[in-house]
Amino acid sequence: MLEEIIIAGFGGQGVLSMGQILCYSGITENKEVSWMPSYGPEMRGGTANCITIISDEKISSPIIAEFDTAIVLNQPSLDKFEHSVKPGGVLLYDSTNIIKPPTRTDIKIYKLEASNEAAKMKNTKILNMIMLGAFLKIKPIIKFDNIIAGLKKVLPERYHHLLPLNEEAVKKGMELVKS
Amino acid sequence: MLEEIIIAGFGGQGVLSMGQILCYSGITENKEVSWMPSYGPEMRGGTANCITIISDEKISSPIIAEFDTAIVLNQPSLDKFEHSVKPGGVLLYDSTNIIKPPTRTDIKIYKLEASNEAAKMKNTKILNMIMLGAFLKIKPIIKFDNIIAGLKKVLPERYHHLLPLNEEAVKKGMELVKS
Amino acid sequence: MAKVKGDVIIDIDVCKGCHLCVEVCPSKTLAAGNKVNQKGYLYVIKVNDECTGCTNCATICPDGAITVYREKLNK
Amino acid sequence: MAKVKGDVIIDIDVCKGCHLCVEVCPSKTLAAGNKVNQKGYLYVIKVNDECTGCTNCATICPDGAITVYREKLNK
Amino acid sequence: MSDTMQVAENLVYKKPKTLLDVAMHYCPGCGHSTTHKILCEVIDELNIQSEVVGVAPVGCSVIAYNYLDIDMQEAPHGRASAVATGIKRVLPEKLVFSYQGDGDLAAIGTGETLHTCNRGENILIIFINNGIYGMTGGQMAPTTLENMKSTTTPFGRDVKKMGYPIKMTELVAHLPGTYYVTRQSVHTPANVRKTKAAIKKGFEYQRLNKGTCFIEVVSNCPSNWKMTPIDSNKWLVENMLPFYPLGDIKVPSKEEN
Amino acid sequence: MSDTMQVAENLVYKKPKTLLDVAMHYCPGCGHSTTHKILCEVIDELNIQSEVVGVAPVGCSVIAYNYLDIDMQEAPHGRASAVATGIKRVLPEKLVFSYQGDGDLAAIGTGETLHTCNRGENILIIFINNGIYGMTGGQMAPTTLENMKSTTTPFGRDVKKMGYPIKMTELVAHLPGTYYVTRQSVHTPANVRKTKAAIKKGFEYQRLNKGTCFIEVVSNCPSNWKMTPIDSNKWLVENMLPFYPLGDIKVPSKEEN
Amino acid sequence: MGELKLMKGNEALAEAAIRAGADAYFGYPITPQSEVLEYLANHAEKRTGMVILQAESEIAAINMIYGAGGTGKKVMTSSSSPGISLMQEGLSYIACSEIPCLLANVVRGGPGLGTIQPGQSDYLQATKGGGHGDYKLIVLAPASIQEMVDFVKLGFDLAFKYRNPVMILTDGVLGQMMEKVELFDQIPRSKEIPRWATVGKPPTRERNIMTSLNLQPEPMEKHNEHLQAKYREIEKNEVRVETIDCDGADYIFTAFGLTARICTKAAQLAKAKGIKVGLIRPITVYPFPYEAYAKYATKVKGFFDVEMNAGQMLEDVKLGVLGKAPVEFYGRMGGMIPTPEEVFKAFEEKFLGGKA
Amino acid sequence: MGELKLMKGNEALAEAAIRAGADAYFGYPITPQSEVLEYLANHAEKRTGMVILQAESEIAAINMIYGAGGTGKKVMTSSSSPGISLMQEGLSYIACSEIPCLLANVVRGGPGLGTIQPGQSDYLQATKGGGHGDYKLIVLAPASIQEMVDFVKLGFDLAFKYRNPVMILTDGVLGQMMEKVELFDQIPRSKEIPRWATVGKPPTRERNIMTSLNLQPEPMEKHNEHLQAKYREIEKNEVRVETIDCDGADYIFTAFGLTARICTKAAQLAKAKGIKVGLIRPITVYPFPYEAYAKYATKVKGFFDVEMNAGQMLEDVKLGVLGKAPVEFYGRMGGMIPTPEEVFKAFEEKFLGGKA
Ligand SMILES: Cc1ncc(C[n+]2csc(CCOP(=O)(O)OP(=O)(O)O)c2C)c(N)n1
Ligand SMILES: Cc1ncc(C[n+]2csc(CCOP(=O)(O)OP(=O)(O)O)c2C)c(N)n1
Ligand code: SF4
Ligand code: SF4
Ligand code: SF4
Ligand code: SF4
Ligand code: SF4
Ligand code: SF4
Ligand SMILES: [Mg+2]
Ligand SMILES: [Mg+2]
Repeated sequence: MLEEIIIAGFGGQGVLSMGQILCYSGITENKEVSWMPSYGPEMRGGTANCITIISDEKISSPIIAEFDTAIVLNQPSLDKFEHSVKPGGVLLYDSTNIIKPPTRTDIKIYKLEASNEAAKMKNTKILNMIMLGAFLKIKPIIKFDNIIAGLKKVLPERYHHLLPLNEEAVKKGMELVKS
Repeated sequence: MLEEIIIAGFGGQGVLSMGQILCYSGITENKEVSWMPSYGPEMRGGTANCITIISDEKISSPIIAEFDTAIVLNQPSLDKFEHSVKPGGVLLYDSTNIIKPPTRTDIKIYKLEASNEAAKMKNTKILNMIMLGAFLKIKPIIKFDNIIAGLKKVLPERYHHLLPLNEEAVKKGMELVKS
Repeated sequence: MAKVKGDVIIDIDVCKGCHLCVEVCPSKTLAAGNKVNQKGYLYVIKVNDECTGCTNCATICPDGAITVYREKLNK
Repeated sequence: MAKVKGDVIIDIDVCKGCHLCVEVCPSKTLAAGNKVNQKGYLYVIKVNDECTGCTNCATICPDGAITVYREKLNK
Repeated sequence: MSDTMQVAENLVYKKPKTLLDVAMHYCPGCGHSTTHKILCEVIDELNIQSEVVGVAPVGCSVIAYNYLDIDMQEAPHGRASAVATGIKRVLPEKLVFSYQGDGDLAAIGTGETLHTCNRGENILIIFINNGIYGMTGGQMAPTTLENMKSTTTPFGRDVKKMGYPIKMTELVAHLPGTYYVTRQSVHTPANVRKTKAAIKKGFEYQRLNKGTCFIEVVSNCPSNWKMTPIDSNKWLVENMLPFYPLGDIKVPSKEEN
Repeated sequence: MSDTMQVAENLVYKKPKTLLDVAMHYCPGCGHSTTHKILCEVIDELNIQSEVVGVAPVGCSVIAYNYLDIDMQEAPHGRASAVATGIKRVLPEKLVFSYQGDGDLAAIGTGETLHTCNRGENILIIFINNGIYGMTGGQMAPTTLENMKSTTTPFGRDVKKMGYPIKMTELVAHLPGTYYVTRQSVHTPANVRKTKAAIKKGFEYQRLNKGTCFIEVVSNCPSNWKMTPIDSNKWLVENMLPFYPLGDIKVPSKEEN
Repeated sequence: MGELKLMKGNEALAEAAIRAGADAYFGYPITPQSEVLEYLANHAEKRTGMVILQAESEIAAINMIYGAGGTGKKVMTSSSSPGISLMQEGLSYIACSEIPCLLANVVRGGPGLGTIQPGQSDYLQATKGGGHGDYKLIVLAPASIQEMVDFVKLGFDLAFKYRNPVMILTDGVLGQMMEKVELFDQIPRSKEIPRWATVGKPPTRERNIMTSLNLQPEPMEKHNEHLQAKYREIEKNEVRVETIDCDGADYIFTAFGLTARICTKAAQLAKAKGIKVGLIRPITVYPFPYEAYAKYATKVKGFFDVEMNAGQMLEDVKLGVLGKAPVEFYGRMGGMIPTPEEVFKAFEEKFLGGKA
Repeated sequence: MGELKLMKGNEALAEAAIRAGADAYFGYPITPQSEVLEYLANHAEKRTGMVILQAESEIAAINMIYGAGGTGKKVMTSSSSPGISLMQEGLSYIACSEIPCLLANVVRGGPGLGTIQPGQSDYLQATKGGGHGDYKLIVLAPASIQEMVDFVKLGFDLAFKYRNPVMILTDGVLGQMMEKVELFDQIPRSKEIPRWATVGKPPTRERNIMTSLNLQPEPMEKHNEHLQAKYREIEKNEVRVETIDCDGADYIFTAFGLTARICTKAAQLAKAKGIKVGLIRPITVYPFPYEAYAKYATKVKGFFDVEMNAGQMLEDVKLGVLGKAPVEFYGRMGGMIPTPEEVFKAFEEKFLGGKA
């Protein structure tokens, strides 16, 4: 198994931690993982992304230009990464604020009203967990339980009371993907 | 004509200016010249020397290890440079404070009681001019008048009243060499 | 004493939603809106017509998002 | 009052002839000599026996060239 | 109502023209933005755009030159006052300022700051003291308060180990080369106006070749203090100002003026 | 007479044993030598040879370690107090001092000096102020007096162009990290004794972890001032001391002691 | 097996320093490596008593290293390009005085203030002499977070073995990315005092002096000869290089650090098209593995050097190949990272006339 | 013909700066080059109004250069090895911001504090990148006091032609020795303001900005590409080399700066014994005259490289020769100067089995 993922959105939408959760979970399953954030003067807003690779074998390059999956949370990221998905790959995006939807026909496109769902669940911060759940439904590369373990690692202790909500969000994401 | 000279003594004995005077005078005669001082933390005593080269042709290396002439004003310098004189070359030294005189037989050795002469002339500072005179007697590579012109350049203005004394010292040096 | 009349224009694209202006307005003319602008900031809106044109808001606004007008008194 | 008796030894090889000691000796025991040492310095010499062992000279001597003795008073 | 009001003759405040029409990258509510704005207002009011050369530091204000419509130079971290000295020495008739953060001016740049002030270089130094390294993500600055947390003092600044918060402004005031030394802030409209007045004086004194003018602006860093802008200003009042009290520290004596 | 006098029990002054038996390269009458000597006397008297680590600067005292029989390190020009900080931090129980010239400490090393003092590093800084760059042949130092000539101020130091003589000692006294700050000299036996006492205090306070002790020694440079040693001391009294007055600048408060 | 963790490169480096029993870290914040100091400030002192000090500048930091290193302690600093430039005088002193110490350069795109994105453009500075005089750092170029950890230990070992500063030459990606690492167990801080250390002179030995000065050139030359002999020794013993699939290869890719991993993937793309490609990855960039290149120079059709700079290692590669095979170069600069795909494409263009 | 004078190298350099119409000098004293500042302090201001400022450190000096150079003025600094190391960060910024300026490194024996005697051991620092990032200085290596003078003028010309810092890489001997020089006539200080200079923005143009930063790597890479293109241009146009008696030579001596003159004399010694010896003297050490070596590589029995260092130019010589002829090296270090006699002897040993 080799899954090369790009996760992108606004800074603050939690895209970096999505990748980290995948990596932590991957380790639990004895997989090789690599997580490479875009870094920069993000302090002051802007977009963020991370390349996340989960693999059964040793990972050569943590830097790649084409992805099996792109998980995209805003318009600029969609514009930037739609064309980086390998033919046959997956593009999963939160459609809430998208005005120019993707146009490719050679990839599988999943569109989620994730922000709206998050709003419904009364916490916009869990948008990323909904997306993650959706991704895992589409590509069940990691077991649900391990994802929750990874979540626990990434979420700072002081937010651990939010674990149940996050877990629910992952499940919601899974539900939202029509299988 | 190519004359390669080393002039050495204690700091303060005026060895550096002897070389400079030769160079200034040389320029007046349209010769090529090169003057290379030993430099270092001389501020605080120690020995000083300069390699002075006067030539009709362009001077290649300002750094040389063997000399046509060595003009030496103290024992450490004698010890150091006696063996740097080319066979057949000239070693001219102030014998006043020398306890181990030179021993080479393949060079021409001139020994001068220059310090004593300077003392007689009531100014120990002109020791170097006496030595210079002696050198010019042995190797008349530069005209006397031009040497005096060179002297004028090297001596700071505020000492120009001492020019006659210095001139006399050069003459004294010339006399001292038995021809 | 008749109140001086003023007015402000908020450049909502420039506003970063820091809400410092809200704090300093003596007439409570400004308030956090509930819409975000292109950059995702909750920009500020005018909520009453009490503005006196005191320029407090514009002075404190870090990003120069506010323009202030004040009616000349002796008109 | 009887004067305290002292004495100094000058290490003439170490002396640099700065003559600071000469200046500070209350009993004028020290003076510039007229001979130079190995390093060419005009070293200092003792010129009388009035030394009281006050250590002024040794204290000021930058190079530690002076050793001072003083007779114990209650001997 | 608005329609009749919003005419040129009623205009009482508008963004200065020297401030370029681009969004500044500063975080919401950051004092850097405010200070940029009033600096531009002064340049507008004194009409000195063509005479000013500015020096930007390495810190959050590293790309100040993207916002100010004047000739500017960058400086390596800490060296803004040396760069400004170089400019001023060859262009003595121009008005030169450096704009520096507290890490820049009071840590790595301490030597340059002190010697520039000591030479009495005829420049204006604007010193933004937010008690933190903003640009690099909230490490301890020389000005970080005692017990204040930062990413490199996670348990609070222990002054015995990490040094005391430095009052650079008081220090340079001791140097004969400085002419006008003051500490201001931009956390209220009144303070903004005072700071602006100080900057204006700074340029005016420079024109008279009076020596170094040094203006500290006690400022906030909502992002690295991890507060809202409004809270950061409250915190500034409660914590920064008691230690860094506002006001003039060295003013020209009467005769001189 | 001498024969009976010169016995051990009558010995009242002799070169300290920590001062090695080699000729120092300093010029005749140079205050560096005197200060080395009394530093060694203090080390002898406190019996701390095995506890002391010294740091030599770049300046005339660059090879101080050739004369002092203690463990020592060199520092790049200006960085002695940073080097000393490094040593002290990993050997907190040892006694660490830096020995620095005015060029070293107050020009290129300004930043290190100030921040070391500000951190209150538990070290002793001995600062030889001779108003000149001795080692390199008499260039202007930050401490060179107004109108004083040097090879780089051939027409005298013009303070408007070249800056003012800096009183580094007063400056560091303003920093909370310094504990004991004093200005002394070695131009008379009485002053030599006072300076020695100050150095002794410096080490004693260090043992008590009191913070930075900073001792300026106003000194001479006969060679570069182009005077005899005796004249240089006169010149020092007439010119240096009025500007750099001797005495304690910061002393431990009563309660603390 | 040691503890397995998912860590950022910078944090892994810091964690490794604690575990290696480092005695002190002195440093100044700079992106993209401030996490080293931050992590240490959080964890080090309470775990091992390690001294952590945020210096007022990189110059102060390197000179604190000079002082602390002179006492025989295990000391370390880290910075990124501009900060490392400021350390060059100090490094020259440290190398000359033979102080063991470890430093990490988490390189960013240069020159000048540049970008905070990754770069490899400090290769020449690190390997040829950023400071003045004839001296050498031992330079290790990790390509994974695992090596970021392992080279801390190796670096300290080499530093003390040769009494020489050792540099870990890494980059912003390796500093910021996360990978799985196996951490070695805590090594206790050493209580041993090397005989040369300045710790206070007991009556039982001569005083110790740390210096790089000699007023006389003759002893200074002698000392230089001693240093050069040491460097020859290091060149003999410490060359480390990884070669993959070079035997029988038609082309050899070469790169150090992160770029080598990108090349590994690019080589896979090549192999997928039936092209026989090997890889030489210098692990020590000083001492440089010239022989690895010489060995294959007559056997391959060409070398393809990929770097995140304008071609800095290229000169060393050419000195290894010595004209016996074509050497082509592909580089990205100023913080740009090449992708495996573009590396492969560039290779095709340079060697295969546009396509494989 | 210009004025003939007997001058010390350092003073000649300073005099040339005044005559070249330099606008400002910022520097900090260090042996063996303090005479530059001293001479200027004495003569410059009253003659041309040139600004002379003793900075508080080399770091301040190079940054004053950064500032003053950004205004389009002719600015200059000088120092010696440790001081130049301190300037590396600033130089990287200056090169990246394309500020024209001139600096002289009067090299002394390193590393560390070293000696104050002459050295050539900053060659790699000067030519390969002492600072971080991909940048280049143009580096001129004078071999006589005449060239110390001429290269000031040339240096300023090149600096402005390419908007690039230029370094005069010389040494303590050339700084301290006296020779006859012909001085060029006073060039008036320029009143021209380059279009890029930061002098206050008039309404008639866009604002000028001097910077080396780009928060985004893409434009930073573009800027790097621009710089690299400029360097290729410089490499095409500005290579300067002196070749003496190389045609028909059996051996070629090679050296830069002072050492080249020592080699000239050594070559005379060789010729006196009937050995045909030529000399290649790189005048620009960056850009390096690789082709001069390539041209003779297949024609001679060997190259003999002599330097006052451990073999720093040697790598460039080898890159020029590319294995086509043996290259041998003789070096002195730490402030020692080779004599012509010993150079010849070393040559005999390396190439002629001990004697000619
Ligand atoms: C030589 C060097 N060291 C460190 C840095 C990293 N750096 C950039 S800005 C900065 C500190 C910024 O803090 P401050 O000066 O207070 O400015 P602020 O961002 O708070 O306005 C540091 C350490 C650098 N760019 N160059
Ligand atoms: C980086 C660097 N810059 C400059 C020098 C040259 N230098 C050596 S000592 C010195 C100044 C010495 O003056 P000071 O510190 O006052 O000591 P003094 O000799 O007067 O005791 C200078 C500039 C150097 N060695 N290194
Ligand atoms: S101008 Fe004054 S009254 Fe009007 S909105 Fe602003 S702060 Fe309020
Ligand atoms: S102060 Fe300015 S930026 Fe802040 S909320 Fe008000 S208008 Fe917006
Ligand atoms: S001890 Fe006192 S009295 Fe004796 S010689 Fe010295 S200074 Fe004079
Ligand atoms: S003070 Fe010391 S060195 Fe000076 S003259 Fe007296 S004995 Fe000699
Ligand atoms: S990080 Fe702090 S100082 Fe920087 S822009 Fe944001 S709030 Fe302002
Ligand atoms: S040069 Fe001056 S400071 Fe240095 S040893 Fe001589 S007198 Fe002392
Ligand atoms: Mg700050
Ligand atoms: Mg001094």
